[in-house]
Amino acid sequence: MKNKIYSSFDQAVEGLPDGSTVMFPGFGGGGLPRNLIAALHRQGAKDLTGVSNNAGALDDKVDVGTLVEAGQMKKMICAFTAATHPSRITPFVQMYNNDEIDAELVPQGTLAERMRAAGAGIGGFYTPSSVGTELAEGKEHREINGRMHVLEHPLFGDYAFIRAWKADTFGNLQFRLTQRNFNVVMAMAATVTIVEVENEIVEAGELEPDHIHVPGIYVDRMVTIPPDGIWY
Amino acid sequence: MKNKIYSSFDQAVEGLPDGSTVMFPGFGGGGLPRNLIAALHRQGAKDLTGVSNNAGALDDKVDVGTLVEAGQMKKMICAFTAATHPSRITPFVQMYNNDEIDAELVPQGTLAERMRAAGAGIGGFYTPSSVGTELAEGKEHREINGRMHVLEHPLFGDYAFIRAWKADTFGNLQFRLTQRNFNVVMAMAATVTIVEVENEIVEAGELEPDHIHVPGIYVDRMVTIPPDGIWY
Amino acid sequence: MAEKPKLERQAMCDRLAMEFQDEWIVNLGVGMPTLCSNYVDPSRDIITHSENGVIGYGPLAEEGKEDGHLVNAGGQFVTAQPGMSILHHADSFAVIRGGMVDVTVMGAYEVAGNGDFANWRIPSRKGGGIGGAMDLAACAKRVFIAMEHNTREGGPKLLNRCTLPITAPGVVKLLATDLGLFEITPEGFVLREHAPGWNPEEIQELTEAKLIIPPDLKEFRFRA
Amino acid sequence: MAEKPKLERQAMCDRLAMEFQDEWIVNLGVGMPTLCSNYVDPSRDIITHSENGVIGYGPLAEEGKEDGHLVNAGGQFVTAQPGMSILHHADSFAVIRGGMVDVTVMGAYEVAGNGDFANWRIPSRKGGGIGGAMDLAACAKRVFIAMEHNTREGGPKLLNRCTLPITAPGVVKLLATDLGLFEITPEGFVLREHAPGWNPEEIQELTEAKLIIPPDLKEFRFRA
Repeated sequence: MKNKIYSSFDQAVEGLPDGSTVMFPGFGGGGLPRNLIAALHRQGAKDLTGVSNNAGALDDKVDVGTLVEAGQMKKMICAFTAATHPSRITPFVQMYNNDEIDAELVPQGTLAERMRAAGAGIGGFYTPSSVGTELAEGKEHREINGRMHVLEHPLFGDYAFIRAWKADTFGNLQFRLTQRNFNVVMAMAATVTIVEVENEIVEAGELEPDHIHVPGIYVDRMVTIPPDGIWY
Repeated sequence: MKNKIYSSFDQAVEGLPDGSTVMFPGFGGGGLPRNLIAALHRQGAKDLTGVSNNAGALDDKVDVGTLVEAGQMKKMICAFTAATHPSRITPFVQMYNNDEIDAELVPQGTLAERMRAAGAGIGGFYTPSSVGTELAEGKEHREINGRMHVLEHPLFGDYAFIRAWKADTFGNLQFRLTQRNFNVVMAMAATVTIVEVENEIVEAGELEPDHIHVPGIYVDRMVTIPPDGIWY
Repeated sequence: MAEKPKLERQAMCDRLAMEFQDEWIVNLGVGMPTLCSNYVDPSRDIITHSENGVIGYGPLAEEGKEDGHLVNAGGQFVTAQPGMSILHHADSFAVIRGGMVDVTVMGAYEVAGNGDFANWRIPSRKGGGIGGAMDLAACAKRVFIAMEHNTREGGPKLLNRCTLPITAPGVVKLLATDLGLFEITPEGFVLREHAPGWNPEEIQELTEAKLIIPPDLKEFRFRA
Repeated sequence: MAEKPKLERQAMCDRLAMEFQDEWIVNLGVGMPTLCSNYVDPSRDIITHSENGVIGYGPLAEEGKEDGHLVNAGGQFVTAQPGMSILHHADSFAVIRGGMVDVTVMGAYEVAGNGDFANWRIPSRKGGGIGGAMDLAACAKRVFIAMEHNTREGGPKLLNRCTLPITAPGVVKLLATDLGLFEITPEGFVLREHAPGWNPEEIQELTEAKLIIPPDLKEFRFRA
């Protein structure tokens, strides 16, 4: 079996080229690959396109916002691009207001489904979400069974950074509760999937085949979070 | 909590109207709801449209072929409509050759994805499967990223008959190994989902939230298979 | 008149929650609507759904008892409840787009008499925050809104037509503000219940859209 | 000539299996191709995929040790193997359409020099049996075919153009018949290896399409 276990986060993100599209899961802090993000911050790749629910800086720990603030991101594709509150001006919002970073705003369900489509080899799909709004402007419309839909396209990543609960040596992953969020579709949509794991990686065969959320065929590199890693 | 537990298969299929579209999972015998099919045979609904990987009669036990042979089916939507071997003339093949039953032949992956689309509120999707073949004739084509795709439509069911390994009183379901097959997407695609369960139905809370394959919101009626039920 | 007491946010959310029916799958948006979860009639059998992939979660976690792996769509720590199940994000929005959600309760900047509403973008600010609101608004069976009746500056928020970019067209069915409960019908806003001490004329004065005042207008119902 | 021994089915499948590379995800079609699983070089690290939703299953189950819940796409009982995982049918075809399958091995009625092949429908019979073949043929990285060189009546099956309705256009890369191993190139069929005792002219005689005979033509390789 191919060895997918890397000894450090730095090693796991080595060689990630400038200009890559990187997918970052996480929702409310759970399932957010903070250690890999910190490693990418140290690694210094630039001109990245980030795919994420939001542009980060939601707490005082490392998140996508760290990469934004460091100027490593050229564009964010996410479901939140404005300050959630006028007083809450993140580095992203500041840079976005100054046209120093690009952004594409996508409804959250469409964002998730576009990644699922990329992973599932679907060339495009019709959704009723966003019809009649500013975000549907310029998109191809089609009435299906009396209801208007817009055409949406698959969203591929070069890399997905994943945060899992358990993993085995083959790369099979399990998530715990709402930690799962975007992790599954991002692992499917990206060419290279790198995982930080909250528990020791077990031998193949120790996880129940029925309870695996991401099959190991989607996983390329894994690192167990060490005691001095970033936990939550 | 609404009581979804029915005391018999006959009670569970009571009132299923003539002309309904009924989805039948199962692949290689696993996940095939034989008890519910037997009950529908006794119930006698007619002019049904069946959605299934094949048209049944694959062994000497009750399966979709039983309903076909009894004349309850007006149409089958499936991935196999011919005899797998010239010597293997099932009742379906005979009736189909005599134009006594309709059929729509769908590639297996497209069949599964069409049901997922129905459940997921997707109005249609583009797939490269079947492009350049007889089955793509008359379908809308579109080149996406240099590759030709065909447009496929969601496939809804009025009823799904499901065979599960475990269930709780809320209707959460678990499947064992390849028993899972079409069960999940059929439960999503159908208006009314009826389940036969291989184990005693446990209290809500006894199944791990992370290990549920079909959330109870998709499930309407359940029956535990009794000792004298049809097991495999 | 500015001194006259208006309805508390909790009362507004309680009132919307009273409309929830047995077996309803309910999605509560970030902010005020999550207050609805503080009052759900215990005789009602409500199923919670949060777009980050959890069905059937329980009340907010007590301080010190939070589980870092269990949050709602607002990022608040919630509790597990028997029968809870987890989906990944795409499957969670499959539930939403598939029409399984009976009601979504959201906040808004503006609501119009044609059922349009706006809650994601202020033109003076660049970008916006959509989250799952567009998917929910387009696909839930019912959209309920909880919001203040007027802007901080006293401007109207119940409008003839939205001035801000809308979240979805023609979907709002019921609206609770700090001045009353409003149904949106093909004819426009109907004032169903008025805040105590407020008469329809006073409410109309603070409203751009023409309110329909039905003969059976009632006083606002509070939690029992 | 009809008496001259041809290759056994197992040898044909062994030969195709020799081409499998480390880490390849391999999908073996119903019928002859499943014989490939009888010979996989143990030094090779192959990952099996079956379209009914199982990744990383092991060899066929011994009689009496079958697990009724674990079958491959041919409905045969297979065994669990460490690292195995299960997907539902739509997610299993997501693996296929997503381009994760490195090779699919199928049977066929006809293969053409342009890479087309036909394996699902005979016009004299109504309907057909597609199963997952169209999805696999369109989306796997490579399509290998194992089939007899000629029909029972002695007719050709390696054709200039398929006469039967095709399964996918232009996808076949490698073909093993009972007379040899054929690569399909932009120029057409290249005879790479001939069955022992058969020379290229004899094989050409039983073939409709013009075969390209390369200078490095070899004898068919058997399992070590």
